[in-house]
Amino acid sequence: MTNSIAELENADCILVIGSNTTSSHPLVATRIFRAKEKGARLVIADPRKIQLALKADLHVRQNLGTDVALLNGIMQVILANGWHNQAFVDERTEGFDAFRKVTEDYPPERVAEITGVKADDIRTMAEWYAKAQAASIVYCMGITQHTTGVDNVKALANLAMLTGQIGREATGVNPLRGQNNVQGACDMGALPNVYTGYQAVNIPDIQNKFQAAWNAKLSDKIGLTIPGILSGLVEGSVKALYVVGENPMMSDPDVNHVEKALRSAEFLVVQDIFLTPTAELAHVVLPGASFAEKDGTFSNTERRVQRVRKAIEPVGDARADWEIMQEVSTRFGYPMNFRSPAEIMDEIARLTPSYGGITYDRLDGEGLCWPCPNKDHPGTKFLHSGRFTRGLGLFHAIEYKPPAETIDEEYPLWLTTGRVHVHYHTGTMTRNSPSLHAEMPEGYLEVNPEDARRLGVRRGDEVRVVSRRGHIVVKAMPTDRVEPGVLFMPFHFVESCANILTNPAHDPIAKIPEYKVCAVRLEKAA
Amino acid sequence: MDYRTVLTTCAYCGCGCGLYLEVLDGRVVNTIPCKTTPVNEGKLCVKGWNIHEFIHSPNRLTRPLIRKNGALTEASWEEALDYTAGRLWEIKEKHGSDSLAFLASAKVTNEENYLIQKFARAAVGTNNVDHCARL
Amino acid sequence: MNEKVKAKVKELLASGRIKGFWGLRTMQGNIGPFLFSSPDDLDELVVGDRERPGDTRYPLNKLLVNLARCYPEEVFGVLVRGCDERGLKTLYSWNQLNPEKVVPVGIACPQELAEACECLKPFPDEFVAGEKAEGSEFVSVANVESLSLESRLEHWLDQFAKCIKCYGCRDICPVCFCKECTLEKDDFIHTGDLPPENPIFHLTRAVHMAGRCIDCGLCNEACPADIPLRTLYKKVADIIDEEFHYRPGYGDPKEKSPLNILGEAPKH
Amino acid sequence: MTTKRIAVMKQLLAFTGIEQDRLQLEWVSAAEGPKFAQAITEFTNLIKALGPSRLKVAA
Repeated sequence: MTNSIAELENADCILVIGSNTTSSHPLVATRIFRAKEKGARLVIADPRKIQLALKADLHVRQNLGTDVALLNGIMQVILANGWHNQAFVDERTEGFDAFRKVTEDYPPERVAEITGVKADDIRTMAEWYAKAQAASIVYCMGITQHTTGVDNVKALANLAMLTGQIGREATGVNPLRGQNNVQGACDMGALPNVYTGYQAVNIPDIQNKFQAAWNAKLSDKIGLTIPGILSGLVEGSVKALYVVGENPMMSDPDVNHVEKALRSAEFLVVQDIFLTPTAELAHVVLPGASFAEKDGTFSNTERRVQRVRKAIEPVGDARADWEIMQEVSTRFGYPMNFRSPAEIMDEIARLTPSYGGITYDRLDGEGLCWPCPNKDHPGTKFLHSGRFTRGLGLFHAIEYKPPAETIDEEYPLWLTTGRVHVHYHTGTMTRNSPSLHAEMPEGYLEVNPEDARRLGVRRGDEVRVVSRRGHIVVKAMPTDRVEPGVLFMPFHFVESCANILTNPAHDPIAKIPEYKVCAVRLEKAA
Repeated sequence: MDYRTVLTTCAYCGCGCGLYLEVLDGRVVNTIPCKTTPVNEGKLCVKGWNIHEFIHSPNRLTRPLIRKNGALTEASWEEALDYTAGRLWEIKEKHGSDSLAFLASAKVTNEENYLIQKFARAAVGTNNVDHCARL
Repeated sequence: MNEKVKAKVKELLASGRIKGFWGLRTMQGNIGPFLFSSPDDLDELVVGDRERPGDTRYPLNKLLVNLARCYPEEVFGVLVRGCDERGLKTLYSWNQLNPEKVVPVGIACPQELAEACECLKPFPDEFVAGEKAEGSEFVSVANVESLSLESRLEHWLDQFAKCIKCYGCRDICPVCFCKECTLEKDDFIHTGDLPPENPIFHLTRAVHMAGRCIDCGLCNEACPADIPLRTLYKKVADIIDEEFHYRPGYGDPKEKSPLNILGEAPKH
Repeated sequence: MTTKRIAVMKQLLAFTGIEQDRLQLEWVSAAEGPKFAQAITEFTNLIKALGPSRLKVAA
């Protein structure tokens, strides 16, 4: 997030796009409710009638995968009416002319045809957002999990820059990170192209710094992302895979392909707290410790580094993951001898400018939001005040592109996927939690009552959902939360695994798969 | 009787809510939202309120497993660690550093992610490190 | 205020009268519940006034009940405000706690907090610190009653629509001790829906608060959607008082809730 | 006990904006067919007079 969670309640216009906030980030929804209570205008752009839509001043239901068109349409209206912030554009940004040229091709009437959103609603969204004192954009995987994920995010950045709704309190472009420490994993360099703090592996000065610190020869060749690793396994160029606390057998698109890849591995190590479907395929399974059994830190979606504290000893013979990693490394011939996670954080701080001032003794109380470059720095509540990371903010001229897979005669329905309030990701933790399991013991498929009637399907009937990748059987739930022609299902349930159906086509830059759109057909199960 | 309250950070979504785990005689028995942590100010969602429940699940992995004759079989840490390090070393020697790949995790701590990528980069010599940021 | 409580607790612990004391403690820069078992730990004991009086209260009674179930022979001390004492008395009357095993250490809330809480009795019968403040009327209830029937429905439906079904109102509640909970029963309230069936979920909980709610307001503070639950339950308490002349926690703990015993018929 | 609960419930309904007449309690034995019929008829007439619930309209 460019801004902090608490600031949201002071916004006077909030645009929530592609985030089912009350289910996936409930404590962010708290701030949105408060903003609304204080009189903010709440605009929801989501194909589904999510809970927040009940409180919205305006809810638009764009067709799946048409976000760029919708956002371009909003910006066209803003430009046509002169509601943009010319001073901000002049002082803080570049690339405006090319962006403007492309955006002019998206008048509301044309956008209405692409997106299914009424032209008047597009005008209203434009006016409310642009004219607000402090407008905030909140988005999540509904924006990013598309073949145009990067384009979608850039379009949101364009909108914020065009109106100067960034770099101030209660404004900004605020992605909600899905997992407790996905921000931290990125910050820590668990990415193929960067070390900690987004320091590129192929910049010689940085490579040298890490070589000296780690006393090792480092590669400057950018590594493989998950899709690259999986195809490398199938092709045979990748022989061994070490997986820590992930479950690609459920979380990745086209699970049948993932299974083939993992079965191709000459050596598969899985370190986890449960025997996940991924672990079942491993050659070695190492029992890690849960968050309650070790010390450490997590970095939340607002870049806040907070302490995790050991409450109990690891269950059975399980061990803390940092201890396991050290043992493996030492036996591999590269000794690691940290005595505690606090010592590891000290090394991180030495090598990572944005974490430079972070030590465990400073993390009591509220934690610290990075960037926190030195021991006296109080941390950073919102980014881009006065200056963007790259200097001037860069406008991108972005054309709308349809999703990779569209409906046809054989697969006439759209399917989108997401989370529910009581479950989390692949269900490894929540489905082992009796209270949560009881609240929702099995998966379901949301189908519009009109479509359900046509198929003769009633609540609780089993239906078969078929895509080009495979098929699953799941119980139907007729509801107007989805529009006719659109289906939704949560992806937490292994027995009705949504990712058997989803399309692995991914964004060319971010490599993020298009979980949010694929084409399917629906049949009544025997 | 050994009772403690331990302040920690929720391990579900990216909000990062502060909560107290109630520990009684070595077991985590309950969760209480922390009133003074900045994100949640004494509130939690249904997942947070029940986060203690999976910790002592009977389905937890409690011993290392090694595949022997096709089946995952319990093994000692010594055996499992030596075997893991040994096989990774063999594959690196035979096929080169880039024949190994690592999936770090959005579920484990910063310090653990740091060690995973450090191991991949410094010990193995590959940048084939990723995690499910996109999922 | 802290010092007087510390002195009292120190005496109780030193004398061996109690096994431990349920209070609040500053730990790692935050304030949380803590079971004090040694007089040496008391330096960081606080009563829960961080920035404003009473802004960091926790359901200490509830923690006490859970621990007492595992260690029924032990005697524990507990920090109580007026509401907490009502909680203890209610728990005694429902046989959830044995009064002989509990030593309350009372504090009186200041006027500011009494008014913010609209608390009828912002002090326990006995207290070691603070001064008796005036009780305060239920203004929030009167505000809702001043609305037309139509506006009331609109108001509550609008509030309940924000519910994210965290069950926090129940989980934090010192007098919610049932082993099975109607709120979780699919036959009554369809599970898995968000928001939960409106207004059934919240009306069901309100009915179950009748004769039990001691008006501590912790539910309100725990609600991620800022639903004014306390106002709803205050009204329920008023109804019970009017019909049966009973307010949970105000009288003798031997007196049972009218919804716990057959007793006399309601007035209306 | 039911009498008590109904008394509480009626007032709670009023507080939350629902006409309390929509909730009625009658004691009818299995042997009192005509009384049952009469009670139901009266209740139905009462509900009809109140019109559709705004709860239904809101949903």
